[in-house]
Amino acid sequence: MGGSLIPGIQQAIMNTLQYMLFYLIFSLPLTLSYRTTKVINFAHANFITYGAYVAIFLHGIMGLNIMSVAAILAFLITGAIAVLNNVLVFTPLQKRGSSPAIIMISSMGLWIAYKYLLYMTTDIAHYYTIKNFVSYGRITYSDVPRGSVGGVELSQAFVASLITASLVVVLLYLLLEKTKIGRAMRAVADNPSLAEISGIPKSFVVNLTWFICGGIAGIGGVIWTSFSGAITPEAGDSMILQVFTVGFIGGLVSLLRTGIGAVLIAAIENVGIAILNTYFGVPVSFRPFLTFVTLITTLIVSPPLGAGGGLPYRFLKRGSRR
Amino acid sequence: MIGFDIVGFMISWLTLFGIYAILSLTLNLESGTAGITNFGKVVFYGVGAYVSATLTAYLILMLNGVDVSETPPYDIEGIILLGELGNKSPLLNIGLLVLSLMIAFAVSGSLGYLLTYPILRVGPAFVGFTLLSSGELLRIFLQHYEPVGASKGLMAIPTPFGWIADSRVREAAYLSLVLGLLALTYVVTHKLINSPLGRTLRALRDDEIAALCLGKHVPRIKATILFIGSGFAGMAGVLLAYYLTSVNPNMFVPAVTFNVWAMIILGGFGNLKGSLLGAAIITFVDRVLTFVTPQLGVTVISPDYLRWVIVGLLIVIVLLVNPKGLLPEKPIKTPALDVVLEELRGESR
Amino acid sequence: MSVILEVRDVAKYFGGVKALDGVSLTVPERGLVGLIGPNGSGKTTLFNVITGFYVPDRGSVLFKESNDLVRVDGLNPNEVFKKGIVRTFQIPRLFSSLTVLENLLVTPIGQKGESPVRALFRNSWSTQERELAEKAIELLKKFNMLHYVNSRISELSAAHIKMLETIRGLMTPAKLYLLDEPAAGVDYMMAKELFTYVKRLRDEHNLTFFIIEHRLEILMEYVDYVYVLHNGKLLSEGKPQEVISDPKVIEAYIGV
Amino acid sequence: MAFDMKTLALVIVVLIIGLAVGYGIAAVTGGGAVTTVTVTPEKKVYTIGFTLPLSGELSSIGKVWEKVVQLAIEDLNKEVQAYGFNVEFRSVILDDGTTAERALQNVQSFVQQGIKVVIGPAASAQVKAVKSYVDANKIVLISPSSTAPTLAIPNDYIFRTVGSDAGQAKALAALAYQEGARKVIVFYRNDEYGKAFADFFENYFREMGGTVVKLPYQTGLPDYASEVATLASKVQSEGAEAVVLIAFDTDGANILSHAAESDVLSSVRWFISEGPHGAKELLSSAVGQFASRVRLFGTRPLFIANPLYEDFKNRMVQRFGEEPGVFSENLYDAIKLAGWAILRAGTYDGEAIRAALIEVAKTYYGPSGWTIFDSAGDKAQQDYGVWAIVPGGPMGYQFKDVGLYERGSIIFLEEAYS
Repeated sequence: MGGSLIPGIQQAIMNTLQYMLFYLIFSLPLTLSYRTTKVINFAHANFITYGAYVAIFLHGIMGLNIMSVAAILAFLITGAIAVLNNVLVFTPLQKRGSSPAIIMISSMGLWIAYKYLLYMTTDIAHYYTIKNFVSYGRITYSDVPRGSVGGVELSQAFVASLITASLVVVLLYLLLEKTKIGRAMRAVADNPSLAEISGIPKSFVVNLTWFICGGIAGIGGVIWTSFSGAITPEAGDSMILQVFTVGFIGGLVSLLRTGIGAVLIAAIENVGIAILNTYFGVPVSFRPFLTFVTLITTLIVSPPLGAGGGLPYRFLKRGSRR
Repeated sequence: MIGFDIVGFMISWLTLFGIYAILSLTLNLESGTAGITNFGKVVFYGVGAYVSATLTAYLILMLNGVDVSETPPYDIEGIILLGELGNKSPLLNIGLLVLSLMIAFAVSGSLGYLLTYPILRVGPAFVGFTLLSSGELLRIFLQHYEPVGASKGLMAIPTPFGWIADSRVREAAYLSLVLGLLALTYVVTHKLINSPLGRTLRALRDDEIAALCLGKHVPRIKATILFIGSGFAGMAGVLLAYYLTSVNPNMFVPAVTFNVWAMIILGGFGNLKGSLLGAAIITFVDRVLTFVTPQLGVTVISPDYLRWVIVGLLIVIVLLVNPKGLLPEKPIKTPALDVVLEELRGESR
Repeated sequence: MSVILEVRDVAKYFGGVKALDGVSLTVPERGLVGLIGPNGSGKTTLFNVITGFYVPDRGSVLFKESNDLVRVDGLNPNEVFKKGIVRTFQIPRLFSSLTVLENLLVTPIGQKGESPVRALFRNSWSTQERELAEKAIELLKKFNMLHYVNSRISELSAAHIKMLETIRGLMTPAKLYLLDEPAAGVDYMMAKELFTYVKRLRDEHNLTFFIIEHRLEILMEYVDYVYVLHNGKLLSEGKPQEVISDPKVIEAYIGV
Repeated sequence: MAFDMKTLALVIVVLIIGLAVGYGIAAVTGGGAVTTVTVTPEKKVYTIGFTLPLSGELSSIGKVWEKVVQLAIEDLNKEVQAYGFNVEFRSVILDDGTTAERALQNVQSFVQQGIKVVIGPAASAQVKAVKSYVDANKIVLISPSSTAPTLAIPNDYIFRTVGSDAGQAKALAALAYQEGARKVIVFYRNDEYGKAFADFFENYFREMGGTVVKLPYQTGLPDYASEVATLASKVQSEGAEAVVLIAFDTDGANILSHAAESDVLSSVRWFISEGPHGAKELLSSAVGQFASRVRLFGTRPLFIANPLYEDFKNRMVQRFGEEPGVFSENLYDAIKLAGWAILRAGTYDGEAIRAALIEVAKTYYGPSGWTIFDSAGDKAQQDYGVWAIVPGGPMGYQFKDVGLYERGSIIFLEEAYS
């Protein structure tokens, strides 16, 4: 029985950690952007995928395999895209006083457009290079060390995502807690109108937030190329449900709860399914199912009220008499 | 040798238009009027399709004395049997159509009713996402559930008019069925919107908290609307299943929902005729593209990608430039307006 | 005069913050009662508890129903409304995509046409609809807003919006009004006009008013009793003049 | 009932627009044909419709297929003209995005332009969706890649130029057993292809006396790391000697590159279906080394040492700089068969062509070998080759056919891994 109660538990735990790091890198910016701008941004998926494809095109067309370069480039590009979305779509809509629902729908439109724009790009790239960009193999980078702690092999992806995730967490903390602009961000998040009064350039704060959030997700995408065995233009989309679920567990407000969500989902998807499979013979193919079940349960048990402008309605009426 | 069968074209296009129009009308009732951002339309569509497929396949076999535990309809023997037994009695086929329409309505509707529970208190932004992911939930479930063929899906589903020999007549008959149900959907949604209920729905859309403070039982109203909308979506699913005579889990992907969204946004949020128009335009363009793209020869970029980019941008641009869509929302028509008119006439006199 | 609303020792905490800490007060029938206090003293929280937005952590809210007091705390807002408690908001919440008439017609509860089945059969609700429309027109006439009947909310002045939000409740058998800063964002003359209307409503429709207001100079002219909240506790109460001259109150207001 | 009238009006308007544009299209398509006729007055033009997965799940093979169609049509025209037929075959290629609904729309459009022979669609689910329409309108439809056993239906209008998975499952079972595996874990995509294949494999491998543990995985995931982890734990807990992977290209590559990092999975044998064959992602050094470490073998439908296939492969490379992907040769032969069937039928009529196709297929031998159909209209004769990943080629590693399946056993033609 491979020594332990759940055979191969070590690997499962390694994967849990790996996924946790990815979910942190993908979900923290999502939460931050929602908190500051109140936009549920489906196009978040594009940030991830575009980040990955920056690295892929660099590798596939120019033969460049330096992650740091790809990461910086991805940060700038996806960040720029995020700002562009905000300036061209979200801000005008908000100015007109469109409802959050409408803005979400617009982000859905952007999501579709960007996704197939990328497909078109891969077609063109394929035409000139006769390489298959629609399904691209893992990239081995020259500038990322492979670690080894206590006999456990640490892949490039793990090292890279560990460094990035810790950087993101620390820098976000410093930014939000210690700097003036960070406090401005929180002010905008907590009370936009008040922030306006207290003379903080709101539009700048919002754009900066978008830039950072888009950029971080993009870097995550780059790291993804060193982890996933085959990257497709769907990579971000097929992950977005998990990423959002992680965010929802945090109610899309608290960065800390988002972190908890990352751990929870990662654990469910790796250790959880391993246990279910070993002891209850649940097929592995139920893994995504578990994630969605978690989402629905979260919404029923602890609905992220407030965040979505929820309804003050109680199905179970405590305290009511006769 | 190349002629063009205009009648065949119209039939095939209008059939698809009818199915999508039912979806867009009901989505417009839910999202355009009541403000429930339903990104999970495909769930109820899919459930309807599977209900009719399963019901028809199994009942046809059973009523012909086949032991479905021996030869289930999703195995090759069952499929061949379905082909042979499928179109023996017109009455049975029609009966099965009616039955699956009713059951599909009930099942999809109830599912919609239940799904409102988790999403009710979490505000519009979360609703869309939850319904979206419940679509994926359904797909994975279907891929594992053996009685409905699991990942194989079901095929060779006997169609209501399969007994009509001439294919053209059969297609026409089916088209009239589709358009009939479309008309029903239109009348119902139209009456619902132009009534005190419709007014309350718009109030909900504008400010559901205020509506709650005015004594409106917001949860019940939302659930009811999702029941009706999903019920009709289920019927659309039935039509699809009989049209393709096969169902497969991978038919019901989120892209279907987005297509319908594009239709109602293009046509006009809250305007039913707009939804018809939107559905007509998009399905029509899709059909026409199948004739035009070959003229381009082998292209670097697949035209399908271009088509989706345009759909995506269309959603954004319409919302930015003309949020009302092609046909803007009309004021609700109730007798109250007449009263006001009389009153004002009285004033002026 | 009998009591229509009684708040018994109500407390509401948000985490550590004591928004309300044991507040008890009564509102007499046909009264015009003011509720004042510095920012963050818990006025709106109290309204939220009364109207069912929050469940109080302690205490109870009672409301007069056929000559005896009934608990209404813990009910959902829509049920509270059905009991006859109408509430207006600091920032008025009217339905922006509906006309003035429709905003009035939405209000009545138990409309036949609101059941999805009946809605399909016009005749089953058209008569009731006509009656409601006539009622709405009567109201608009009374407060001479008839010429706005078909205009959208965006075309109304701030004062008219506030007035409409108040009139809206008259479409139903309302008993008690909770007005949250009716005079906010309205110029002095208009504000006075509003309060005159309120008085009129009280007298003509036998209504009771419980009013949060910051602009004391206006409030004090009209109300016949005032409660003062401070840090979630009742600081003082009494006739306007007494309260105004109460040193505790002055201190609280200056202190802020 | 004013609104009813309005709806009616709207519908009518839409109808009119439809008719107008419809005729416009008719003019366009018709025009296309007419021009060619004017070039060479008496030449007869036959059009074959293609519905290919140029986008969507199978787009990576669809792109290659588009080129195969070009090549095949050219060859066909040269050939028939060499035989003195004064005819020209033209292709109308449509993208179906690997979806059932679009596939049906495409076939309908073909029918409405009077096209009687359609090649494609790729996926079995799509073929099922178009089946009833095709049968009703007497259209000959040839799918080069649908292998679902549920479509083996006698005397319909659906033909398939690819052997059913049953045959290959047998070959793969023989391969695994012959290589000494007695207990295997079948790790398969949870879709119709994977499930059917896994079931067949289970049956045959049991008959041979082996034991099988089945482990499905969900398709279309961003990554399969945790699935592979579970696979590893299963291998340990079950004490299996080999993994049988039944996958497509993307997921197969993904799984293998994760497996390469697992010690457990590097210590058991690996046997693979035809899906991942040809996927460039497999030619990375990591996977290549893994392949030689676990002595990875795969099976695929192939008439081994078939000169026509070698020739076809080389011509693809020199013409488009691209190797033919999975089922390319089956597509090529489908086109050739269709062409000759039309000529044999004499008239451009579905029923006649169907009859002719069956006859033509009996005597045709192409890159995919003998194409004779069985009673269900599927490829009756199918040999299977064994492929491996060996050093060499531009990317450092390359696919190589190293053996063949002959009367229930595998014969290795060369030593793949030293």
